[in-house]
Amino acid sequence: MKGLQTEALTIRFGGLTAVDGVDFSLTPGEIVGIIGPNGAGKTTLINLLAGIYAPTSGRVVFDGEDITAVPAHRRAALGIGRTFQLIHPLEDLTLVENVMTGFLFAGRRSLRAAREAAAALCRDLGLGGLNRSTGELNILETKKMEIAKALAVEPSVLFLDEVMAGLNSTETLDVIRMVREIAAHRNLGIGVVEHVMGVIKELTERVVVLDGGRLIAAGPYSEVSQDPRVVSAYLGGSV
Amino acid sequence: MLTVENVDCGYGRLQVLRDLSMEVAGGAVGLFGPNGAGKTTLINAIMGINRVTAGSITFEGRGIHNRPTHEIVHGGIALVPQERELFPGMTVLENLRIGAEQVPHARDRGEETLETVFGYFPILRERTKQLAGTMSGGQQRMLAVGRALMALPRLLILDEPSLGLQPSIVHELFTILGEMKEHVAVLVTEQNVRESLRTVDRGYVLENGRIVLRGTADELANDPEVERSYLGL
Amino acid sequence: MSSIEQRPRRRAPWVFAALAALLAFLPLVAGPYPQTIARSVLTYMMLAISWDMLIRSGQLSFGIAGFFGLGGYAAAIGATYLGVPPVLTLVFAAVVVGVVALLIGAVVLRLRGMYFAIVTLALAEIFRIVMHNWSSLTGGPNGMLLPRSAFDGNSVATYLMMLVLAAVVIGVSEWFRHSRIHFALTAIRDNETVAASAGVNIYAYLLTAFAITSGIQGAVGASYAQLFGFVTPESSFNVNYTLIPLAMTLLGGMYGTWGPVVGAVLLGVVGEYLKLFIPYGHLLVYGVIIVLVILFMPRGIVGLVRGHLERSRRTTTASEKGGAA
Amino acid sequence: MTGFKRLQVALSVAAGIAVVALFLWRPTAVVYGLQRAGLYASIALPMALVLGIVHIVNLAHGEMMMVAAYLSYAAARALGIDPLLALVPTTIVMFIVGIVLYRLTISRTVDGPELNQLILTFGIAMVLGQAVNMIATSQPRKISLDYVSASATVGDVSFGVYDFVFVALAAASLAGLYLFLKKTRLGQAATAVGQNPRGARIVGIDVQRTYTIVFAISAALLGIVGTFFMTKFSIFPTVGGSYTMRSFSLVAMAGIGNLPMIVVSSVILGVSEAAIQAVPHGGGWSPLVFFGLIILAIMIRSFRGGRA
Amino acid sequence: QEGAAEPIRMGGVWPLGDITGEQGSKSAQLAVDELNANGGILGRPVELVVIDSEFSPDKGAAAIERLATIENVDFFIGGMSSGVHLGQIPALKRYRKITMWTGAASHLAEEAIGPDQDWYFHLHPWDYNQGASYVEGWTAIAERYPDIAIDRWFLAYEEGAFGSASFEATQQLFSDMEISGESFQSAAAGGGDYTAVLERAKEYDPDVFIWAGYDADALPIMEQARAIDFAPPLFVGAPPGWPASFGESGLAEGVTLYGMWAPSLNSVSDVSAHYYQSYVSTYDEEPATYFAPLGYTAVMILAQAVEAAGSMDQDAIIAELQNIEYDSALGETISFAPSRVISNQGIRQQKILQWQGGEQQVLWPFEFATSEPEYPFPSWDR
Ligand SMILES: Nc1ncnc2c1ncn2[C@@H]1O[C@H](COP(=O)(O)OP(=O)(O)OP(=O)(O)O)[C@@H](O)[C@H]1O
Ligand SMILES: Nc1ncnc2c1ncn2[C@@H]1O[C@H](COP(=O)(O)OP(=O)(O)OP(=O)(O)O)[C@@H](O)[C@H]1O
Ligand SMILES: [Mg+2]
Ligand SMILES: [Mg+2]
Repeated sequence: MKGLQTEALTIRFGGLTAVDGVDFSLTPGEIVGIIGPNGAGKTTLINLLAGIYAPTSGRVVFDGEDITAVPAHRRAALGIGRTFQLIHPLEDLTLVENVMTGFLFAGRRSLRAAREAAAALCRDLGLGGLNRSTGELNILETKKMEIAKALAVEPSVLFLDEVMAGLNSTETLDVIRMVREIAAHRNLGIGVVEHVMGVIKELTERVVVLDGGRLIAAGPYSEVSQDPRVVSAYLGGSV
Repeated sequence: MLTVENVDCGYGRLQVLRDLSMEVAGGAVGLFGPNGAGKTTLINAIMGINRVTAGSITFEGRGIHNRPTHEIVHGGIALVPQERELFPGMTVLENLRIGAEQVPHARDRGEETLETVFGYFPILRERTKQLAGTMSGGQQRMLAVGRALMALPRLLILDEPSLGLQPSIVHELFTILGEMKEHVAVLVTEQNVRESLRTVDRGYVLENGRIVLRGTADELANDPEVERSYLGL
Repeated sequence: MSSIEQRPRRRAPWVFAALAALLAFLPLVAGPYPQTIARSVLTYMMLAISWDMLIRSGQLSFGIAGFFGLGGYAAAIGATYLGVPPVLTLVFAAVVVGVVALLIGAVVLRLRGMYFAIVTLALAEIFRIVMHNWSSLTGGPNGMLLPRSAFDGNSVATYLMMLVLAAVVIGVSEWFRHSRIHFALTAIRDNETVAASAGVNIYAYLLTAFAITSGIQGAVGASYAQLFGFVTPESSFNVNYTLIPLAMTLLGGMYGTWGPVVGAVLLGVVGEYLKLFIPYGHLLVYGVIIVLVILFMPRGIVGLVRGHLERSRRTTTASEKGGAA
Repeated sequence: MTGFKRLQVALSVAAGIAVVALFLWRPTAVVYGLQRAGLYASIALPMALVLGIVHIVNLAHGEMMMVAAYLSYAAARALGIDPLLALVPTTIVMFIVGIVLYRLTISRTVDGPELNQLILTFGIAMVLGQAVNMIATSQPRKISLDYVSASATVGDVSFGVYDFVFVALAAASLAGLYLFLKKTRLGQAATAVGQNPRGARIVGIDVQRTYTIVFAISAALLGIVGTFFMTKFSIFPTVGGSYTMRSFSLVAMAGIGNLPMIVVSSVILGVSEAAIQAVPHGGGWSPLVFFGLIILAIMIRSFRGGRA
Repeated sequence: QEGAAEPIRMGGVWPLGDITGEQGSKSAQLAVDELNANGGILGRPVELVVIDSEFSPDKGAAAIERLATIENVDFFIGGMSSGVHLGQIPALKRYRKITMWTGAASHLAEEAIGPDQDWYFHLHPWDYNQGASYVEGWTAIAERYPDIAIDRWFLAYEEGAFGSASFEATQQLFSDMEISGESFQSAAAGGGDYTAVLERAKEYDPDVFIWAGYDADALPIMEQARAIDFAPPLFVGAPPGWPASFGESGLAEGVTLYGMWAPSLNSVSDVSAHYYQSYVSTYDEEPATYFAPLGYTAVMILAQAVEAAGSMDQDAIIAELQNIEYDSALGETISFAPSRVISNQGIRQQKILQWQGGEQQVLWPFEFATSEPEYPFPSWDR
């Protein structure tokens, strides 16, 4: 079994069950939307898959192996990449060095090789000025750097947590194109979290909807967006 | 009410705003523009967070540029910052109360305003005892708006309020802003131009630290450039 | 690979290195007193560098004096009971202290920030108390004399010993700076979750850094015991061995080898000369200097210099561009 | 109840049981332990205030207390009054010293790297200590006071009672700080600033003024503590140093920002130290208990505090 | 020849931030000024160069190096604290200049110096000398005053090197008596609570209660003893110095102490009186500890030896020092003789004194006695 599966994945923080018995899967080559209200558990789900949190119960399986107990840094090496909703660039490193880290540690490349790979990757994503400090980047560049960092672990599954948030529509379209290309060229499974439904509609073949930590609906966006539960919990009257 | 005239502003050697002028006369005003255009810089300049190196900012006839932030807040401007900036270890109620408590003219009417805020955001009434830091992103955004309202501002500034909000709440928020602008002047920056144009009366488009376009909501909505850059999706 | 060529060339460190080397060898021709001062400066310098190496991961240690003192005791005990030859006690102490740090680090490296700082401080106290009370082994409060000291206390030889040790420490620090360790530690300092998601094994790197820096502190402690021929709980674990190196690093500039070097030379030499002019009360002036430097050079001396260099570099490249256009 | 709250309650209960057990074995150890806890807590509370709100580890904390003690000593000597009468002027002077120190030095480092404040206050500590040393020499000073050896006799044991002033002082400081932070506008502002200074200024709080006042309050509290300290202990220029580290340890043990827990921690430490000292030849190991318990408390919390 | 007018240079090392070092160095300067006023030594002026040891071994060692190589001094004097001295010994041994040391009591320092170092002169008694002198003193006192019982001892000692050494020495030396002891953390080391120790002592009910700590402990320990109503027949304090204005306290009366010097010696020693008066008139303060007169003594003893040798020849001066009889400000006549390890040990005795009427009076050695013992220690309700 290629890709990532979860079985009844659950995590509780104190009294709050942030992710509640979720069965989710992502296989290379597909782009899946993960949507749901604020606080539904989307980011937490990604953190569980990336190994940042250990689940209270349930399993995570990757390429057929149980990785529930595998720590985050080894999951990165295995090929699970992710971006962060609240972006924290490594601000004491330059743009290219930020991107290098994945090649260095997850990919275990030499310094030189990692730097070359990072430079090439940045070029692919249209990022210039490689030796700038991260404070000098604008939001679009920051978001692209975030994607580059996630790609630097050479993932087979990739999670993008609201990378389009805060971009205007031109920029958003630019990033959508980029994500498509990435998916096509690298045969990745990509999980996309976004609150902008235009993006979800454009980009994804399949959507899962979380609410209160539970998976309440799944299917193509066109179907899911008609689901009354989804409309009342999430979309409201706006779309 | 708020007039920004020929303002220069930046960070160290980087100049972001150049000779910028705009005004908020009342109602709701939108501020649009690509990333890094200087929207937040302008707002922070108004709030006294960024230093203005040239030009002037007046609010209700008084010069407020380079005044300390707390004075500006006391003077009747409240901000909902892009990063929310709540007090994570305080409860929802404490966060709201402190919004009024520190502003002399809002202090005595605190309980009254609280009811108004709860009216706009019923979820906050349900969660009064919850620590602000444990609320979800969208709830925190509502709390930040509520907290700003507690200061009884005559001008409310919101910096990208819809960022990261679920669609239904974005919609709701703009509906509320639409109601609010009847009593309070509103200045809002947004990437979600489509939603905001529903609510604002006038708008400015900012690029590279300069105003490149100004007009009523309708004028902007029909501008081909705006259409292309901001309404494509 | 034009983008790789863009990487700023690092010339400044070599200038510094040459300067430092010059300074380091100067006392050889200048006589025993400068050698003594230089030995002391080198001692603090190595402690400062080792502290800096750990703070590069964001972990603030208040335990320098603890590992320093432990190293001294390891040297004294090794020499007395196991017959370790004087110079080898440095290696012996480095290994013993490194292993102790490894064991302790395995537990306490869960902690961050102030909590880690306090625990390292408390550990230093505990080492002191144990050495103080374990009279049968350590001579208790009186301390112990070393059976014989390195090179029989020959000034030039011991000075060269310190110089070699310092060169090793600077070498290790530079290795930290220019290898993958640099990226690991910096990433950990900036954001651990991001670091882990890039594949950095946080725990392993922290443990490595903690053991190596503690080992260095142990070796320096051993060298100190060798220089003076004794250890006592009060002098070996003196809190000044924590605070002075820390002050030196912050004054010189953090996160690099040359900040601590500059800070140590500056404070060490200033401290020594000040008291010749102001015999009574020079420490007051010393304190004032620390305050003033922090107020007016918040990024330390190296930071200040680097800022200037960078600015001038920028203006020259800008004018070059302007000229080309 | 969160895990952390539960741990606190458990710790408090455990401390209570230990105290009772010790009381049955050696009643005076409990008395002295509590007295010492009062001393520890009353010195640590002002540090906790500054650490929790201004986020500064003030390495000059003990030296500030030392300066206050000398001020009261000098006043008492010069005017021939009881040192406790010097309480009011010393407290006022220390409040002003706090303002001046903050404005002149610390406020200028708030934008720099965090650790600069650490080294700045280290420099200040050095300056204060050396200045007092030059003015007053290193020779210890102490005014002999009758009431300091006030004693009570229960059954056939006599024990000193004066040190209960430290217990009272700790209780009063805690209550005062609690009321200040919860009930006054300034205190609320201080809490807010402590949590998020950027958020605080946009709700109309003058952040620098708040920092200044909090620092000055801490200094003023040290004025009070210092005065009582000098009635009981000899003072000399380095007398404060060990209390800086001790207070810092206590604050870390309690958890930053948790004022009531400081009192609990002080009781745990004070009583266990007294208990160890009550064992013949246990004295030499009592610092081990102090630091061992601190490590233990911090480690336990980190294991309970769990992930993330 | 020009050389005749060239000054004789003495290099002094003290912790100048500490009252002992500050006053020790000032007293040495006093002696130098006095010598120069009388035409110097061998007709040559005398110079004193003082460097701060900062109470730290490496600074102390650096001071020796500087004095030897840059300042080119002829003698080393000064000293306080065994820890610092241990650090200086390797440097001292490198230069082997005549050294007249006023501090460092630890036998470890003596071992570090080692045998056959004829250039090294140590004024301060070693820890075991002090212990032995107490035995001698107490035995003599008990003989002369049969009321005074000294059979049961309790020693409260600070847990650092100073107190522990006292305790061990006392245990060895008074081995035929009943001895108990308990350590405490000195206020100087961040402590200051003596209740546990005092309670233990009270239960033990000793004839002699001795506390070995620092000046900072002096008054608080008495106040706490009073609070628990512990008033042994002999209340002895053994700090190296006493706090300012201790004598003013009502609690001081009848406290016995060890020391080498007190202003009361002025009545039995002319040198002491002379020293005291010039110190007070020059510096407008009292010498607070015996390290002050020791500083003076170190200079004067060297001066006398050089004059006797008639030249600056090191061997000649050493020979003179080894045969010297110097009438010191401390009362005794100092001469040097081998101790356990070194060849030239000066003073071997501490004196037993007592606070009476706000002043330290000498009880023993009887030849310097300025007063009779007050016995037993008065109860606390005075
Ligand atoms: N470390 C944590 N401790 C306690 N509660 C947490 C923690 N992380 C997340 N939560 C809670 O878990 C719930 C899910 O949070 P999560 O961040 O996954 O939501 P989300 O779906 O990503 O929402 P958004 O769209 O606003 O980003 C929220 O109620 C949040 O407050
Ligand atoms: N603290 C800062 N220091 C230096 N430069 C800054 C700082 N904050 C912003 N800038 C720069 O100023 C410019 C304007 O940024 P600003 O945040 O005002 O843009 P914005 O229009 O609000 O964009 P966004 O949509 O990203 O919020 C950008 O180039 C940005 O990189
Ligand atoms: Mg999220
Ligand atoms: Mg912005």
